[in-house]
This record gives sequence, structure tokens and C-alpha cells, in this order.
Amino acid sequence: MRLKRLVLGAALATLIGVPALVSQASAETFIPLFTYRTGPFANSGTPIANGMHDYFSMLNARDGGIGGSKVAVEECETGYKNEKGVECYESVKGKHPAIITPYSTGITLALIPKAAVDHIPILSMAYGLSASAVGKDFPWIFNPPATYWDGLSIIFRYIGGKEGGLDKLKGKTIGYIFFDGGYGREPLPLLHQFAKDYGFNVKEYPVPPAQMQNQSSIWLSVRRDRPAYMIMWGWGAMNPTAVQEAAKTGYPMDHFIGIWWSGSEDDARPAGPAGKGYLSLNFNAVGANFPALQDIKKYVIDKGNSQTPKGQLGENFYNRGVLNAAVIAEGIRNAQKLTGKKDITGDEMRRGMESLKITAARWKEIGLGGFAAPMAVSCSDHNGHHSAYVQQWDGTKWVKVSDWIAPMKDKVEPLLDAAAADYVKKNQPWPKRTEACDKSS
Amino acid sequence: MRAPSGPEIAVGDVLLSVENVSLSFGGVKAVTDVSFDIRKGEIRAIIGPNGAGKTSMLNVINGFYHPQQGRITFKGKARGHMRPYDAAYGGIARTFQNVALFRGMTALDNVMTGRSLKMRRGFLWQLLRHGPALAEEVEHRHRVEEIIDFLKIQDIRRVPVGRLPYGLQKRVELGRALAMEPELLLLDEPMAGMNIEEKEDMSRFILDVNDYYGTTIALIEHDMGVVMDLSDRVVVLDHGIKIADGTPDDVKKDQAVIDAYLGVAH
Amino acid sequence: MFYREAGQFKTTYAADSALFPILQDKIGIVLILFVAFILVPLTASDFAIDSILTPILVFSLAAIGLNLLTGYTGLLSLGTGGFMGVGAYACYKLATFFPGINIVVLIICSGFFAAAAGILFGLPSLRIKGFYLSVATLASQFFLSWCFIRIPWLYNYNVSASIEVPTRTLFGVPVTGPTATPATRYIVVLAIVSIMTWLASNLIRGRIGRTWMAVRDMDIAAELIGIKLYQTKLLAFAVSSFYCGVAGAMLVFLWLGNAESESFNINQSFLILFMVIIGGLGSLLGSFLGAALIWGLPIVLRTVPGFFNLSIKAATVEHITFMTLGALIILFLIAEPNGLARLWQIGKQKLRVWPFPY
Amino acid sequence: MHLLYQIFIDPFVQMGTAPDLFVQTLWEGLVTGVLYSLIALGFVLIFKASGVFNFAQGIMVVFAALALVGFYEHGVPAYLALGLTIVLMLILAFAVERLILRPLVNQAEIILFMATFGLTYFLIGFGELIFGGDPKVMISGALGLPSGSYQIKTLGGFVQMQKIDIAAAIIASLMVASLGIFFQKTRIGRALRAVADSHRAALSVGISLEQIWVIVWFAAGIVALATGIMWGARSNVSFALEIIALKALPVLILGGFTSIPGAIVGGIIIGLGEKIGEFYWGPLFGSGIEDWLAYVIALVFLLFRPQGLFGERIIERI
Repeated sequence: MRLKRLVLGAALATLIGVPALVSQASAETFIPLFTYRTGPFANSGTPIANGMHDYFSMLNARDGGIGGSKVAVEECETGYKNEKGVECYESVKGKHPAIITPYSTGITLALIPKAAVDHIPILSMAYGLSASAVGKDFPWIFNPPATYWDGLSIIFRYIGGKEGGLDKLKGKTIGYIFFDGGYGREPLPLLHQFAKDYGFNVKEYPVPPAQMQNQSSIWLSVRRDRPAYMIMWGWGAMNPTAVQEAAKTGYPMDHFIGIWWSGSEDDARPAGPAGKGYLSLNFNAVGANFPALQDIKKYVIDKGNSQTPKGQLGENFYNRGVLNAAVIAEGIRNAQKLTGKKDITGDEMRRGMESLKITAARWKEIGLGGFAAPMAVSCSDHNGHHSAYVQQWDGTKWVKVSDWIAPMKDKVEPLLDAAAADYVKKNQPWPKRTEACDKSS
Repeated sequence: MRAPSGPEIAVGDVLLSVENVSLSFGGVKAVTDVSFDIRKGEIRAIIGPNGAGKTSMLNVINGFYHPQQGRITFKGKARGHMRPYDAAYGGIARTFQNVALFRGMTALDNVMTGRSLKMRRGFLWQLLRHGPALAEEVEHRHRVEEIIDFLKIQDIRRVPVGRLPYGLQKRVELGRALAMEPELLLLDEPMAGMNIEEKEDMSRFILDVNDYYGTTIALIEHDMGVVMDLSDRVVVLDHGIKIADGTPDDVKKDQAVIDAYLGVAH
Repeated sequence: MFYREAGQFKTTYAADSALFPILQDKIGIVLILFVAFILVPLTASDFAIDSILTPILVFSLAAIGLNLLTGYTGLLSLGTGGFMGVGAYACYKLATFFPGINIVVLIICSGFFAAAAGILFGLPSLRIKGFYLSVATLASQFFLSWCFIRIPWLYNYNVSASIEVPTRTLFGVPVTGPTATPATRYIVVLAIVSIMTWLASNLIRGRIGRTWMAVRDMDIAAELIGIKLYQTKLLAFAVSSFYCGVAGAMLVFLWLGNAESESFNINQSFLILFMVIIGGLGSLLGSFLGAALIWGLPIVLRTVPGFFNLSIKAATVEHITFMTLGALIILFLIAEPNGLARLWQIGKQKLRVWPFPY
Repeated sequence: MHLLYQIFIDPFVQMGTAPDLFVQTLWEGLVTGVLYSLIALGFVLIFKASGVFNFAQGIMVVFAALALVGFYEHGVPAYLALGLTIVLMLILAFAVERLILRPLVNQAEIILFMATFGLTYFLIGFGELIFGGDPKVMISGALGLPSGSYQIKTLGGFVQMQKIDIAAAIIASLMVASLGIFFQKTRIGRALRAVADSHRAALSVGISLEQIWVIVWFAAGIVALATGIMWGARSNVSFALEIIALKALPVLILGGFTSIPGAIVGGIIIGLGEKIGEFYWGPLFGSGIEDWLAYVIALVFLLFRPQGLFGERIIERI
């Protein structure tokens, strides 16, 4: 009886005590980070979250923020779930965020229509809706440095280089193993177009979300179909399982190429020595040998202000997070320059992002020389279609094995424009772009 | 209790006849070649020691079990393979040895379910619960309230039956069967586990049902006194075989019956 | 003292079986509706409406759907998410084919598609019972999720494999799409949920509800008093799926604005089942209470540290939320296995006899 | 016509023309089936003795494996970590009995079922809080489990068998055998069987119900640990494993909720059916049908035998 009363009391107290959500940041730039350190995708999400968080903390500790404005970072745990992502968005949108990074294609898709209404820019760095690169239709969405279609075309350029020409693929089979959701399905149209152009066959191996760790029959099929190359669009627990199963079936690992989201150390490491040779795309450097990363170590990690475990600094996805944060920081600086204001809100941030240019010299200036390719975003092109490189797992770490490879813009852009037009057509009435372009872009 | 001339005058047309029915479960014989009939307006008892196949017999009559052999004729029509609700449609209602009420529902709702068969308004009207649907509901509520008055369970209408004492549950169950306005009412040990007062009440109700509604009743009962007082005719089963059939007085004197009850070896 | 029914005599059976037979309850419900329809949209913040109230209402409707099947008819289903998905995708296709028809009409119509799916996957219930049946519904869940991704026609061949909600208006005001305000969407959801709850309460108070409960409590006896089991069960599947389907359509069109196959996965089914059991099997009110607790509790828990100005890591908060939710579910079950609705009833009973203990 | 050929002829032609792949598929199906069986076994143990449909079995698998790796990562030697994890599972069994089962005794099945949902949530949060949510690499090497594989050149190709899979099959058989001996030969085992029939009967053997609950939950915990090690070694240890545990449900449907041989045979049928179905018929549907195939197999099966593989025919009484 007493227990009953206790429970009742506790329940009532929590229900009544719903606190009002009012808090207003002042003299600072508010940047919410949608992260996931829980759930089946935590392996991919955690290092990225750490990288983003640490870079901003470092800027605050070392420089007192960006251009005199402190960065107020708030993490919102999404667990990679769309509902949670939307909830996070609703809970931060009243606090005037400068920019939002959803870190999930599903959440990005849900936020795209809202962004224009609420005037909040969204940075989906090389994920999300490829078509959102078209600035005329999606003024509020940014997805540099490259789209998935760019990524696929880079993979094919690499394969072409290895084979001595893409025409050599004629009559061969290319296998495509992918996370069976929007993310993994997006490259399919381009893949099939390549198949037509170069005369190869495509074998699709979809991995349903519930089967991420149960891929043995898929790899048996791979053994039967003997594809010349395997291309992977995987995420979360799917990646390490795929690499392990590939090694088990004896698939030649140096013919197995993952997209940039299938290239974390944790993806290749569980396969042990058998995973040696596995390839993946990347657009940021690995390793901690950069002044900015050393500053992170000095100002943040060594001071105990970080959740980063030992050894994660410099790993691929950690650096991906750093890159993401650096792009945001540069966007803020650019916006400050354009507007002359210190604290940046969404409207100004959009202008800052639309004329963002990070040259090799600028990368060097911010202590990240050679960390990533030069990056430029314009009012009409919110992506830039930049280069990426191929890295190979040597059994303990990633090694860069190719030059920076540019995507096949001629193949990608028509697809992009068609996709953007299709999106707009299907979502009528889609708001026409009214935001003016800055001159500098 | 019953007028002495009962058996003779209560004889009417045959309402239901059971002919050479056999039923077995995977080799175990429950009922073997049993035949008897039930006449309109009578109270017919089925008695016998434990495991005699009495309940199986009732289950056969209302279509819950399908006999391997034999034939059942109800209201002059032989019935083929039928489902229990066919029996219910035909006018056979039933109570159970271990009360089979809908435990989560109130007494009133339990009795109201007995009216389901008679309610005609379709799904859309039910959704709106206005006009004809409400009128129908109210009309049937009147009939149900009559039964509730008749069984004197007015005060427990709103109580979920799971919380009622056993005797009252039995009464509610009788009410549910009566709500179906059956022509033939099957009662499976209506007085099991009751004290003497409750038994008297229940006997009264059974007789009243028989008199007042003219319902034909077939009942299984262990209490010989009750059986002899209530019933017009008695059929006796033992190990699935019919060993006697006749008026209570005849049956009482039957040697096979006495042996069966005293457990004389065959 | 104030909550007494003494002196309120009913003179007709119709009044006796009314939804709120007691005057105080009538006043109460009018008050609640006033607050919900008028006060809340005027005063509550966008976050409160869009992240707490609207989802609670949407999930309540799905919970009512599941409750009709599991709580009232006793058929345990783990396929709620799939049926919600059928509603959502049906609504999306309908909106594509009939852009001229009002979106609210389409949302309701999409329920019929879910009902058809419910009947189809309810067919095994004729032979299979209990936990065994729940596995049959699990099959429907996984099969439907698979369809939502593998049949591109369902999402109009969108490259993103997800469905996007176009802007549609009602009386000139946008109710779906990004320009619809949270308050507008909330009012539409509230209206649909209120009406459908009322209809459900009509059903369960009448013949159909009684036959459902009879099948739940003792299917054999129900059959013997003339209830056709398979018709009754299939009707329950159909009505239940209809409710779930409408909830699914509202989830996409009036709340999230976008969805993919994963929005209707097995976890969604479990979430709704939680709501039903915690709220109370066989209680419409319980469906609301359960949805409010299961959806609202994590949000409340997440805001608690901020309330006390504690800086706890987002992930830690999430872990603790999980633990607390799990512990609370167990605690509630121990305290009152019949759910929040039963607690509510006990409270009302106490109020009725107050200040005397009995 | 072509479709009919693809459905009814082509798969069998493939089986004939590439027998090595067919044998490999059978092997994969068998190994997966054994792992499904192990999860189902945990369910059966608990259901048999306490009538609780333990939804948390899947998360117990993850929790046990996570704890094992977690201890090891904190510098505990592998075998000691194994011992510590076993102790942890014992503590869990005690806690479950004391905090969940005892207060909920005599409640309806669905309430207990729901309580195990609560337990699932709790263990997810607790596990991630203590050991972290990031996936871990199973310490199969440190535990002395074999790695690498045997390649048998045969049938015009080769059949590859992972040593860890062979070990999984052997350990699973040992586990089943020892459980069988435990149930048949020991006093506690007999009591457990008695309790499955009647709780009062168990009391007469002189063992309290509470003790029995602790024992079965502990046994289920050990089974979960074994499952976690084996499956963790195949991919890695992460919370995504939990969803695979749902596959135990169709296994239970086939084998019945109370039959240990049923769980084993059911698991193997589901494993084989799923792999063969996916490999030979999957491409017709664009692959990836494994997601629901197991449930559909179970469903079709149920329609013909509602009582399951080893269940007795139900005679309804009233």
C-alpha cells in the first residue's frame, strides 16, 4: 500500500513538475549538435560527436570562441531516430541556433522543409538529400564537400584507374551492398546508369536494418555471383559485420570499397588481420598530426573536459567530427565578416555558408593544413562536388592509397538537377527562393 | 416439490433426440452408443457418477464436440456438422460446470451478451449509438432488467462478475442463458458447490423458468435429492453408456443404477 | 465532498448507460475539452505542442486501436507499427492521386486500407491463440516494413525512399506541410482523436463491445452463446487497424511531416504496446494516460538535469532515461497491474467517499 | 512461365550445379540455427519454470557479452572476466527474482511479459551507462576460442567452415547435453520439471519456488552469455544484436514454449529455412527477405499445427 502511494506520488510530482523550457543564450553563438551515443549506431556516432564537441571546446578555451563570440554547444541525443531528431529540433529552434547538424539522413529529410520556414540552416556534411546541393531550390540546406553520387563516381574513377579504364568493366559484375533505407538506396540510379554506360552488371545486396549483424547469406550470394568489385554503403553495426563476413568468404579485400561512412577504424578492426586491404573513401585526413588537433589535446582532452577516450583523437570519424565543426566555425567567421556582427543567427549563417571558401592556405592557417581538400560553396551550388581520396586498412590503421580524386561532375549534375526538380514537383507548393545571393559568392 | 402427477402430464412432443451417439478422444471413449430424447416443456436430468460422460453429452448437444457416430435431431431436423453458435441460433442455451462467465465484465453486461443474437443493428449504427441503435439497446435492456429482477440480482448489476461469490456467479450465468430466450436450456451442475439455502433458491429459479417461460430444461446434477425433486425424467450414464432412463422413481429402483453409484464391480 | 453522485437519479436506461453518467464528470469533460481546444493552442509553446501534446494524441489513438484488439478482444498484437505504416503510406498515395480532396478526408480514408491489411493478417487468429498469435502479427510487422522499402511505388519512387508531406489546406489554412503551424496541426489531430475516441466508446458500450469482451474473457463460452468467433475477431482486427492506420497517417501528415520505413518498425509496435499495458488493458482513458506517460516521461526526465542546472552528458541522460523508464514500468506494474486507468478509478472512488475512508 | 521456372526449377538446378555452395548454405544455416536455438533455449528455460515469457532474453545476451568485454577492457584477465560475468548473471537472477518476480507473483502472463519489457529497458540503459554503448570486439582470442577456418576442397569447389562456428556448435551441444542431464538426473532438475507441471508439486520436493526462479534465470543468463560470446565473435558486441534475438520467437513457435528439444530443432529449421530461402529464392524478391522469412515459415507451420512441433494436440474442455 505504501509502495503504491509512493509510486503515485512520484508520478504526480514528475508530471506536474514539467519544467518550462526557457533559456536564452546571450552574447554567444548557439550551435546544437544532434548526436547519438546510444543505440545500434553509436559506434559511428560517438567519435563524430566527440570530434565536433572537442573542436568547439578548443576554440572556446583557446580563442574565447569564434571572432569574440563564445560558442554555446548543446548536444541533443537522437539515437539515430527520426522522431527524436524532430523533437531535438523543436526543442532548440526557439533558441535561435546558428546552424543544425542532424547527422542522420532520415532526420535531415524531416528537417529540410522546416528549415526554410524557421530560417535555420542545416549542414548535412556529405549525407542527407543529394539534391539539396541545388541552392536555388534549397537555400537553407548545405551538404559539402560532396554528395553520395559524387562519392560513387569517385569510386568508379578509382576502379577505372586500377583496371586501366572503365570500359574494361564491360561484362563484369559489380556488387553493391547497402543499408536498406533511404541512405543506401540513393546511389542506385547513378549506379544503374553507370552500368548502362560501361556495360557491367549490377548485383544488389540490401541489408535490412534488423539484419545488420546477420549477413552470412548475403556473403554467400557474393561468393556465388563473384562480383569483380564490391561497393558498400553501410552504417553503424553493419560495417564491421560486412568486413568480417567478406574476410570470411575470402573476398579479395582490395576489391571491396566502402563509402566515407564505412571507413572508421572500428569498422575494419574487428576483422583482425583478415580485414587487411579493405578500402574506403575519405575526405578528411586521419591521424592527430595537425596543430589544431594538438590544441584539442592540450586545451580540452588533457584538461579533462572531453568524453574522448584515449587513442580516439586522430581516428577517422573523430577527425570527421572535427572537420564538420571546422566548416561550421569557418561559416560563422565568414558570416561575421559579411555582417559585421559578432553573434550569428540562422539568417546570417546562411549567408556565411553560401559564400564559404576554405583554401589550402586557410586550412593551414587554422592548423589543419592538408586535413581536407579546399572547399568552396556558392549560392547556387551548396555542395561544391569536391574531391575525395581512397584509403586502405593495413591491419592497424588507415593509409592513404590514392590522390584526391574529383567526381564526375558531368554525370552527377544532371541527375542532381533532375532530382531537385522532382523533389520540388512532388512537394508542391514548394516555396520559391526569395533569399538574395550575396555579391561575394 | 413437484406435483406428484408431474411426469405424466409434462410429456409433450419430442424437442430433441439423441440417437446412437458415440464420441471418443484419440481412442478414449467418452460416450458410447447413447440414445435418449428430451420432450418439450419437461425437465430432463442426466445423472451418473464422475466420468460418466455427462458433460461430454451436453457438449455434443450444443455442437461443441462432434460425435463420431450417431445422430441428433432438434425440432424435427437432423443436424449435420455444426458449430456451437448454430446451436445457439437454433435456441439452445447453456450454463457450465465451472462457471464460464466473462470475468472482466459486469453482471449486467454478462446478461446483455446473452441478447447479442437478438440484436440487429449493424456496425455503423453501433458506432453512432443514437436513434435506432440506442432504441434497440434500451429495448433489450428492458428485457435484461426483467431477468435481473426475476433472479433477484439487481444490487450486483454493476459488479464485475470475477468479484462475485460463487453462488451469485451461477445465478448470473443462468441469467445470461435466459437472456437468450432459449427453447432448450442445458444446465451443467447448476448447484455444484452451493450450500443448502442457495440450492433451494436455485431450484426455485429452475422450476420458475420452466413454469414461467415454458423453457425445456436438461440438467446434470449430483445431488440426488434435487434431481429427484426437480426432474420429470432422468437418464443415467455410466462410463459413457446409458444404463437407465425413466421417471425418478423408476430410476431410483433400478439395480444397474444402484450398482453404478455404489461402485459394484462389473 | 464535491464529487458525489447522490441525488442524481437516472430515469431512463439510455441515461444510465451514457458516456458520463455523473454530472461532475460531464462538467469535467467540458472543461478538459475547453482547455485542450482553446486554452492550449493559445498559450502553449511550439515545443510543448509539437513535441509533447501532438505526439501524445497521435500515440493515444494508436493505443486505442491496439487496446480494442488486445485489451478488449484479448488478441495480443505486435504488428501495430506495420498497420500504422499502411495508413501512412496509403494516405501518401491518396494525396498523390487525389490532390483535390481535403487532406483530413484522406487521412480518415487511409484507415480503410489499414483495416484491410488488419483483416488479412488477422486471418490466422482463427486458428492461433495467445503468444502464438503475437508471432503471426510479428510476421505482418516485418513483412510490411519490408514492403515499405521494397515497393518504390509506395513512396512515389523518391530517391530518398521516404515520404514527404505536401502542403495542404483546410478552410484556407495550411494544415499539413512545413507552413502549417504546430497549433493548427494540433487542433486537427485533437478533433480527429476526440471524435474517434467517442466513436470507440460507443462501440465498446454496445453489442459489439460486449461480444469483443466476451471473446476476450472466454472465447469458448462466447461461441456457445451464439457469438461467431471469427467474425468478431476479424471485426476487432479491422477496427483496431483502422484506428492504427489513421494514427499512422496523422503521425506523418500532422506531426513529423516526413517518414521512412523505419518510422514504422518493430520498436514502434512495442512502444504502443507499452502504452496500452501501462495505461490499462481494456480502458480508453488508459490509452491516453499510457501514451502520456510513455511519451512524456522521457522528455520530462531529459529536462530534469537542466532544471537543476546540472550538466550531465546527453548520452548519460539518455541511459538514465532508459533505466528510469524500465524501472518505472516495473514499479507501476507492481503497484497496479491493471494500469493507470485503474489507479484513476481508485482515486475517483476515494474522492466519492471522501472524507470517510469507506 | 519464366517466373514459374525461376521459382520451382531454377533454385534446384543451382543446388545441383554448385553443390559446394549448397553445402556451404546448409552449414551457414545450421550455425545460424544453433545460435537461434541458444537464444530460444533461454526463453524456454524461463517459460518452463516460471511461465514468464522473458522478452529480456535478447538484451541479456548483449548485456552478458558487453559485461565480459567490459571487464576485460578494465584489465581483468579473460577467464576471470568470464567468472565475474557469471557472478554478474547470478546477481541479475537474484535481483530479477527479488524485485520483479516476487512482487508480481500470480499476476497475469501479460503483466509479467510487460515487466520483462521494463527489464529490457533497464538493462539497455544500465549496460550502456556502465560499459558504454559503442560496439566492442569479442575477446574470443583471449578466451582461447579458435579463429581462422578450415577450407575443405570438395564437390568441385570448396566449403569453408569457421573454427569459431564449429566451436559454437560444439559448445551449444555440450550446453544442451548438460542441461538435459541437469534436468533428468539432479534433484533440482527434477524439481524444475515438476514446477513446470505444478507449482505445488515442486514445493513437495522441498525446493522453494523462489530458489527455482533464481536457478532458471541464472541458467538462462549462462545460456545468454554463451550466445553473446558466439554471436559477438561472428560480428561484434553491440546493441544491434538485440533485434536478432527476436528471431527466437518463430523458433519458439515451431518448437513450443516448453520443449528444449523443440528449441533446438526449431532453431535449426528456422536457420536452414532462412538461409536457403534467402540464398536461392531471395534474388527473386530483390534479396533481403530474411527479415520476415522466419516469421512466415513459422506462421505457415502454425496454420497446420497450431500446437507446434512437439506440442500435444489441444483438446478444449469446458
